[in-house]
Amino acid sequence: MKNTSKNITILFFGKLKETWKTSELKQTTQVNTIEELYIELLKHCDEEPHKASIKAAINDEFVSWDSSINDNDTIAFLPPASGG
Amino acid sequence: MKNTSKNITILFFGKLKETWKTSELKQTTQVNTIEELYIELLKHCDEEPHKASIKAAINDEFVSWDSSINDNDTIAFLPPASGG
Amino acid sequence: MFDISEDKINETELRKKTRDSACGGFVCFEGWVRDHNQGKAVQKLAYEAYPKLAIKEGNKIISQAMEKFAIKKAFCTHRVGLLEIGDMAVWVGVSAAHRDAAFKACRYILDEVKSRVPIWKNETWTDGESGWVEQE
Amino acid sequence: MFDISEDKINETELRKKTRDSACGGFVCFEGWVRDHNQGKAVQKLAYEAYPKLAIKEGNKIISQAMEKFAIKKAFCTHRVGLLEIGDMAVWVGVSAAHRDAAFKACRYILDEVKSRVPIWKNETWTDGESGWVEQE
Repeated sequence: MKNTSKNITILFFGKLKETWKTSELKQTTQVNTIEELYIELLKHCDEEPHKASIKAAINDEFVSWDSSINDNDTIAFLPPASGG
Repeated sequence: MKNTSKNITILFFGKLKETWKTSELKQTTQVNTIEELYIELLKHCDEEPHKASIKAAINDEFVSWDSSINDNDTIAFLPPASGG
Repeated sequence: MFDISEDKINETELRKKTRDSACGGFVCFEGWVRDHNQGKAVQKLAYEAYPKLAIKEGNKIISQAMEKFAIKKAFCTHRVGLLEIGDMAVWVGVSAAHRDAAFKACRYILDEVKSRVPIWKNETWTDGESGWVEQE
Repeated sequence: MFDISEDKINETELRKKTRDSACGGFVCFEGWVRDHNQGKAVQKLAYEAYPKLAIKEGNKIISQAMEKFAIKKAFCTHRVGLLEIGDMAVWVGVSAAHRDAAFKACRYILDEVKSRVPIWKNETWTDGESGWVEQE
């Protein structure tokens, strides 16, 4: 599968905003899956958040880590919920 | 133990008011215990309410069936609770 | 604290009394007069109590709940007299630091009040008949 | 129905929506901001949500509760933004013909909302420090 360039928006919530020191990133990426994107993002933060506790979403839907990324997607990384 | 005369008030609640067709009786009795009183009262009603389901009280406290009756006591017979 | 009331239950007041800034959780139960019960259409109902003994027994239940569960405050009020459909018959509220104790204590108080407190329900059905209701 | 709210939760309104004259029982949970949490004195806190996903997931939980339990209506609202001590953070209310279903469904909705709905708590302690809170 050919890696094409995609313009995406990445949202961080809760303590992940501190991990990546931002709540929103717009970038162009070559990666194909959420997992690949996450690994790429790890290069830009000092800590390594425990991946098993993080959920990912694409366009306001929870998705699995092997989900494909398309052009113009909004991707979110969510730490464990702590409402209530 | 000598049976002495005692003036008592008897209260009936819930469906027991229908059984004995009254909510309150004042009477003079020779009996010594709640159980004896209950047996005496059964002569004055057509049905025989299931005794195991009835609770007795003397002067606003739950008591056992072998409790003694004293002069001026207020005795109550209570069917199973059905509040809530 | 347990109470019986001939007037409409003031749940706003009860909720205010149960709150506590050290508490994170509050659970309440409200029992309303349903338009049907045990298969019959209910028009109205009346609760009769043995007031002194009801208050004594109700407060014993609240004390037992305070001992059994890590709760801060607990209140229960049961309405007596004539009620209409939709009226509140019983209110139970509990506050606690954590939700688990609050849920368990609220349920405990309600169940014990229903089975132990001398209060009786008399229903009038839409066919005009009425009768004393046995505990379900 | 699940909702998030930037304003104070209007529990009177929610309770009104949850009532139903066919229902005998109503259970509600209110979660308040405590003056302490996990051993620290709390001054205030903020809840952040991922709004669209939170509402979707919250409504999924309500639907699941309606399927699992014999309940009639269920509502849950979670506050977001800055809250003070004693403010209500979450409200869950359920009405049902019988108390057992109402208690179980209320607890279910609360537990699922806490673990699944994308909302996060940020506490400011009385020492001036603040931080994201992990689920207990």
